[in-house]
Amino acid sequence: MKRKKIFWRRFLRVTVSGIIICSMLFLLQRLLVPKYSVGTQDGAMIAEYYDDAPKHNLIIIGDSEMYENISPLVLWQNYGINCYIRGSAQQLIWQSCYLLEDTLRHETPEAVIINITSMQYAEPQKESYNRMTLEGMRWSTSKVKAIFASMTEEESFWEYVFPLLRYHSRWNDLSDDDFRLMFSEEPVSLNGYMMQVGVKPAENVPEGRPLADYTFSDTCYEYLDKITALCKEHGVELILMKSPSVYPVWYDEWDAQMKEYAQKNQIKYLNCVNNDEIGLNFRTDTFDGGLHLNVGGAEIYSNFLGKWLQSETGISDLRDDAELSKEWEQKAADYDAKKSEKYKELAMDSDDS
Amino acid sequence: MQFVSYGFLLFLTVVFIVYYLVPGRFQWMVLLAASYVFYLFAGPKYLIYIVATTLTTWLAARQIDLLKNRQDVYLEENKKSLGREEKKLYKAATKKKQRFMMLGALLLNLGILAVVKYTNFAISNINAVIGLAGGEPIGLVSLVLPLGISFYTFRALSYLIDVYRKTIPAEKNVFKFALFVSFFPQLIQGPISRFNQLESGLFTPHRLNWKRVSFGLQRMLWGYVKKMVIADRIVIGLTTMTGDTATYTGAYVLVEVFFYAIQLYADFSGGLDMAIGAGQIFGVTLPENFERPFFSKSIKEYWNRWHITMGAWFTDYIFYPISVCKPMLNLSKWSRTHLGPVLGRRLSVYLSSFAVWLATGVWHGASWNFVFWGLSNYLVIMVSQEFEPLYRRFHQRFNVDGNLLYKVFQVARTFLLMGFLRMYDCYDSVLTTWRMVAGVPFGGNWNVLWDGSLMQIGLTTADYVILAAGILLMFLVSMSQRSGSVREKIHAKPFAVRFVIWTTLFMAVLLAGAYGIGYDASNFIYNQF
Amino acid sequence: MDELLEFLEELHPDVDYETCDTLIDDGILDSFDIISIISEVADMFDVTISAEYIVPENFNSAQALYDLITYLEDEG
Amino acid sequence: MKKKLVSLMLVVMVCMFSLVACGGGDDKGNDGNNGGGGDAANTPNGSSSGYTFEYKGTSISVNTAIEPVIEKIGEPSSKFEAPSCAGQGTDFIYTYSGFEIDTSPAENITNAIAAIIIVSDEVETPEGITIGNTKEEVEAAYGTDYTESNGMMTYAKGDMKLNFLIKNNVVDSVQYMSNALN
Repeated sequence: MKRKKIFWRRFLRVTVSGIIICSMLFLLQRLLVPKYSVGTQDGAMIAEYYDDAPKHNLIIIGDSEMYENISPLVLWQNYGINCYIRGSAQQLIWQSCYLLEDTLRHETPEAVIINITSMQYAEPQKESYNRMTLEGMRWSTSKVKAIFASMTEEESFWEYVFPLLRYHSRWNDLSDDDFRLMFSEEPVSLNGYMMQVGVKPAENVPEGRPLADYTFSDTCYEYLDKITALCKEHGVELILMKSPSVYPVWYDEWDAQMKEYAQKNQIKYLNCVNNDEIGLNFRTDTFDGGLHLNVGGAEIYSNFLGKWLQSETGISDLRDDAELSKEWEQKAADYDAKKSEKYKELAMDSDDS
Repeated sequence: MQFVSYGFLLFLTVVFIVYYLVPGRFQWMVLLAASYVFYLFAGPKYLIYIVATTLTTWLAARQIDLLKNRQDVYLEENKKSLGREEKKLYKAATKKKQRFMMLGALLLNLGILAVVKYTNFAISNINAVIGLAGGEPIGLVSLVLPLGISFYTFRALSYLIDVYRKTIPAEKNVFKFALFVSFFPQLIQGPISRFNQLESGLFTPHRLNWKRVSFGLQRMLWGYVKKMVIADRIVIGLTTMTGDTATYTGAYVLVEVFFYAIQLYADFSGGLDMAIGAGQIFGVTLPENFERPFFSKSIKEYWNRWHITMGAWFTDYIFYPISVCKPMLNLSKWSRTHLGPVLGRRLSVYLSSFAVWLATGVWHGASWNFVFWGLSNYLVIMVSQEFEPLYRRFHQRFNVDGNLLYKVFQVARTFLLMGFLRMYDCYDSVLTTWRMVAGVPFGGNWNVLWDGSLMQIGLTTADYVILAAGILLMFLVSMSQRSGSVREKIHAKPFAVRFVIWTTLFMAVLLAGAYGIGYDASNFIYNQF
Repeated sequence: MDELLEFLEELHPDVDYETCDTLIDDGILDSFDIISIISEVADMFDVTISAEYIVPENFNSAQALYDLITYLEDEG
Repeated sequence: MKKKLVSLMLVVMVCMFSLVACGGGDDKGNDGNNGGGGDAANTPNGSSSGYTFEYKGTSISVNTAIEPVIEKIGEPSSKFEAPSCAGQGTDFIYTYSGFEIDTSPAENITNAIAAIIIVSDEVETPEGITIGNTKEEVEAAYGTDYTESNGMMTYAKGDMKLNFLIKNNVVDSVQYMSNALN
């Protein structure tokens, strides 16, 4: 009898203290992880994707050359393409590959655009970029594989499983936002598009330095093969794309390799570097001197892209879908509001200076 | 595998589960397998060294034991027929063979240690001489230093010598002996335990005892607090200062003395807490290595309380044998008649202490810094030994014995003196150390202690607050320890209190620990020895 | 035995060697003292206490030490 | 008070004694010095010095801050700014006549020189090599201890590399590259 009592008392103690410790850890973790929506927004979009209904007929995967250069609203309004950009800063090709795998778990779009700028990187670049891409992903085998493919030497898998271990010393620079956004973050993008409104003309663009070897690494090709296979398997039209920019240099040798790859695998390759058909003016349409487009540039480019998609892939026009149309009406309003707000901020900033 | 790693925690959990699942008589095999897995993480190529040491010492000890048995049998059988002299002769012959065995294994293993640890030191010294003569220097060789070689070699040798001295019988099972040499909690940084201390813990079956396991975990947690919250944090400031000897002179060196004392103690004793705690989880009691060393009133006392198992090793296996060997006794006799009773009596002690400190210095590292460090310790101990009567008279005259203030003074004196000696460890050469230490009073920069300069060495206000709290906690724990086990005292408290204490410590490690990206998680300082 | 006690008292005048049996355990005798004792014993009794006999049990009390000396005398 | 003073003096005496004794060991100072050499063996010395470029009498090396260099050699003819994504620092490209300097953010240096690229024969390396020299001339100036792949001759030294891209047997590009920042 007494033994039983002691047992239950112990059991209760262990359970209760276990619950207390676990909930403390959970709360601490929610508090200490960085809130991308108010900080480095470039890390917020990967997670935001899951909040949008999985009815996209176009998925765009890539780095800032995607999420800052393409306006999904233009694609919808002018071409009826319901697209989402799964973009993150410095996204590497294996990350694109696993993001594609992850996306295909949720939906099967008609077409997928992959940015192939990342073909030049055979090694993980930086922990912070890895975090921005990987943390937003929902847990799945794709995420696990993506983590193992991406980790730099200093990183540990456990610190992805328990981000608290990674951000444990952030108590030193907590802000009100960390408390406010503990359980829900604010959306920052419009279908994965991050709007930029500044203007900084491209000037003095340097020529790229000559390289000894222009061949992309085998690792990158392996993942590109995987992407190709995934799309074939799911019956998705794959488009490799190089976004318009004047820097970093997209070497002709690189272009040739991609052309050859596309031809061999019978997929489409769209190189928009120095493409006069688009109608971009790099004195007015870029916010950072030619690396990325501002909203004006993005709208011009999106118009070109929509037209190209319609004629080259015959992607369907979904504007007949009442539900989608209604959603996009709301999104259009948000987009315009954001645009005017951003222009106002810009005007204030330039007044200050 | 470092104690401070996710891998180790996972490893420990797995070993723990397996250990208590298998039948008792297989438990030691689990530990042996685990220890070798642990060692494999450091690299398979290291394995050959520890296996070689294990096999040679085991074989030699076994032979010594067999020789003794044969002698016993022979003497028993021929009890009546042999005369006293004959017996003596037979014994001497056996002893000679045993000595041969012992010395053979001893020199072989010390040789391995010397080659892997000191080859480059020797080459660079030879090169210096060659350089003076204008010759072409010899290239350094890249030998890998096997993990914990200094520690396991010493453990194995203590066993060998103990068997030779008949203090302990030889272990028949080579695998059991292998476990003693490689037992993973003490592999990297000690303690340098003795076979008879571990025997019962390692080889008797253990049933799961929650109190023991939780005490072990608590001890480990405390070790993590010391290592991660205190040592790994303070080291950031320390390396900034010691890395730039041009800027950080004068008063800064005093700060370095203090920082390094804290860092080394927190790092080393923290690591030992983890080792001893991990041992306790498996029911193995490892010997203590520290006994509040910073409370010592003299250097001699300090060395009885700091790195205790190493000090005991040197005393038992170097100091005593040298002091009581025949030539030394003769020398002592001679000196007493020729040099007077005072010096005469001390001569042998001085000589053997010199050997001990030279060895201690060299053991700590292959560099002149450590040689000078060891000899400086020797010097200070001998000087204070000489002054002992003077001190005693002084104490009696002024009646300061038992005076609390005087005790504090003694403790502070020892702390500072040891702190300055330790600086050999922080600079890249002996001369730099002398220059830096001698420059303390002449820096003329005492203001850096309070004008905010200490905020520029990589530590923030938050770091200092954490450090202050951590050091205070360490101090309070030490104070409380003087009247018995702190864990027992906490254990006697109500559950809620215990829960708060241990959870707080856990959270302290988790949140205030200097680990992960952004912190240059320094290896345990004692790994390399 | 008396000779031995005399010497020990010279070493630490404040210790009662008749009763104390924790000379090592309580840290009354340190390694330097032990060496002094051994070299003195070597003179007095013509007995060499080699390193293997330097264990706490043999030095914890004057009696134990004396027993050791007698044992070694017989052996030798 | 007096007690303390006396004991203080005692301590000073002990310290002095040990110092004097150490000083006594100063005769062996040479040993100590050589010992320093022994230490240097543990932490290889002189690792940081790689090849340096020289312009207007100022030597420029990779892995160092750009600002003091500009102070000495003057503003570039043009400067290009390439911010990394997501506010992870900015790369700069400074163009001078004949060469360009690329910078990247490094651990302790905001703008560390990541590369120095010679693009025309207006300037040459301190060893006298520039665009248009032959491979043999490079070998004569830098020795034959280099690796070659795809026409790029690489001389590794310290924590940098000096690359000569050879096209049609003449130097097409000279690149001082930091190992850490590229």
